[in-house]
Amino acid sequence: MSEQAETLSPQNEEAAVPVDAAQFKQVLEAALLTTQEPLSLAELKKLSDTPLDNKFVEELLEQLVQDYADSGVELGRVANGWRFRARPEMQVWLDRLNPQKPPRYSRAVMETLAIIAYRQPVTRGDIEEIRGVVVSSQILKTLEARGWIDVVGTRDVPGKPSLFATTKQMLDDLNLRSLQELPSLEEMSGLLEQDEQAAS
Amino acid sequence: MSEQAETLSPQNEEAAVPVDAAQFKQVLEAALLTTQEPLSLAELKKLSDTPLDNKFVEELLEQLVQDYADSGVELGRVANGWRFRARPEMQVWLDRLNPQKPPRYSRAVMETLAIIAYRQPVTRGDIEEIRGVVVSSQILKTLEARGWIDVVGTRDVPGKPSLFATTKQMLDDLNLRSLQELPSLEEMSGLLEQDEQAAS
Amino acid sequence: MTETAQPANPVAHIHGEPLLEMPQDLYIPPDALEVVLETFQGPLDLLLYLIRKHNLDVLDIPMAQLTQQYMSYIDMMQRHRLELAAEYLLMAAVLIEIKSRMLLPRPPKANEEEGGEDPRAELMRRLLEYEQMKLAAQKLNELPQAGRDFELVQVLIERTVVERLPNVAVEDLRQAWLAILARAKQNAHHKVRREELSVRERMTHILRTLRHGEFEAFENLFDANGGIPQLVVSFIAILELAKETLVEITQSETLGNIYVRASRNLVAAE
Repeated sequence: MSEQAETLSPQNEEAAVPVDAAQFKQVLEAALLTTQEPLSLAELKKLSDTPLDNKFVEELLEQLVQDYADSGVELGRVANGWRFRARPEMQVWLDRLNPQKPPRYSRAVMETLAIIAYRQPVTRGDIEEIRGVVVSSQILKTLEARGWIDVVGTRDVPGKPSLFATTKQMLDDLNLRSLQELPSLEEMSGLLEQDEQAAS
Repeated sequence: MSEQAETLSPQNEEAAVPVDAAQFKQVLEAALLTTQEPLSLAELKKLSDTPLDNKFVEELLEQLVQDYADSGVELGRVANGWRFRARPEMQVWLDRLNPQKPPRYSRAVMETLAIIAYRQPVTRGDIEEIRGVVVSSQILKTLEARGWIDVVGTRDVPGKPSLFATTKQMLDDLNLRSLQELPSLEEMSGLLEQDEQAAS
Repeated sequence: MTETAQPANPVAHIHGEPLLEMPQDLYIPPDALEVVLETFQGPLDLLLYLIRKHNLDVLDIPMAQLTQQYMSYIDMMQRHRLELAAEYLLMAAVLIEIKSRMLLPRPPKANEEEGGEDPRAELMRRLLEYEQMKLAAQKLNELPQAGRDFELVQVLIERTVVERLPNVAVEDLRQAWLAILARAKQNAHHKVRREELSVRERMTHILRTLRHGEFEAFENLFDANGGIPQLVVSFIAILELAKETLVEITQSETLGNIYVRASRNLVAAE
């Protein structure tokens, strides 16, 4: 990739066979590209028959760093030696090759969100009454951290419980313009009535 | 690594955001260098937001082949797609870093593989008939574990014996694109040629 | 594994000495014979070796000679009590059978189908096919193999762990709500009221507007551009908020301006 290598010669003058710098650079490159773990200078020197000077190897490594300056990967020095890695900005693209399934919210989180969406503003007590179970603060924190619910006030009863409502961001994230675009409750009660009929 | 990329533009002219060829080449390079398995054209195209023409991607791949012409690794096409490998002439040096070599396969394993490769799909009985000896299950297991053969069906005779065929991975591991690239059988009538020579 | 048995190659090495031919009378260490046996992949392989070694014509095999050669190997193996695969003995029987059939005069036209065929044809076909596959195996083995003859490139990719957030679709909300309704129905004492969602949304909107804690003109809480249904919804929302004591509504004089503000404690919570 670079012609500079030819002009270098190993420090060790008494070496019987002078090391062909260009060729040795290829070997270094192949070794570094086929190994995920960093390779120390000592290990890289094992790739040559001739004993090599650290400086000679380091200069070739610096040349490789330059050779890859415009590429999608970069050669760098870490604690244990030298290694190639994909440039961090490539990750967002490379992730497309192995798309992971997105995680899902638990039923408790989804029901809490539904209650807040349809019955807002509601207190934790309201949610608990509707769900029939205790609502952990973790659930509310999850939804608040996501920016989907916030506290819009407190109810004027003993304990002054916080009133939760959904945010505009929740609408944006669900691709809704307003809460009215949520499936209407009438539709659902229709389903419920169907169930009742089926049950009777 | 190469400046040519800038002058290319994707075939798809109506694309809202024109693909920056130089940047996309970096993404291709990073993807191919970080993945041991070959990447198909379809997979590589997933790396772009814009729908891309095969030819556009192939031209960038050819540029990458050129970019690495003088390096210790090479980009090439095999059965499952494109992938980088260290040049085979580097192996003698790279073995110094990793002294344990994978075991060489026995003649029995290689003959079984050859029969499956050239006569596929074949049953174990077919293989035994050609080799004139019992084929141990260990041999087939060895080849299956390597991912070189698999069962592609059963023959419709009593006992429903499994039909074996070679996989694309076998071709990949031998750096081949298709079964046609296997050494041709015509060259392998050693006995006959010898006889003809002896007879004349 | 051991090298293939080539005609020029010794059958085995004993104490470093190449053993080109099986000595007839000398004592052969069983180890050496085992090597011989292991060298061959089976009876076909052994036959091929004999054919090549004695320069026989595979298209016109002298059966007497080949059978004799083969039998002497088998005898030797058996004399040394080496475990001989059944295939070797079966092949011996096949060879003898072919040999005897060749000695018999061919029945004239008695058996049109088989009668004309050379008894060696099947053996010949099998030998040629096996040899082809044997050579193919050698060629395959000569092809560079990943991991053995070349390394695959794999550069590290450091994946910074980006926290992936669950996707929620409207349908998920619907399902969640349906689940609540279904449960509520089971516990009959819970009454889940059906209510206009737009009123609820408007209530939240008004509460947000009043967050500053100051009085807001009543008319400012209405969006004149929203149409009459919107005005009605806003009005009901304010009444609902007042009912739930979430807002205070004041009017200093009859027909004067009406002002609304969030309940004191509601603002304090901010």
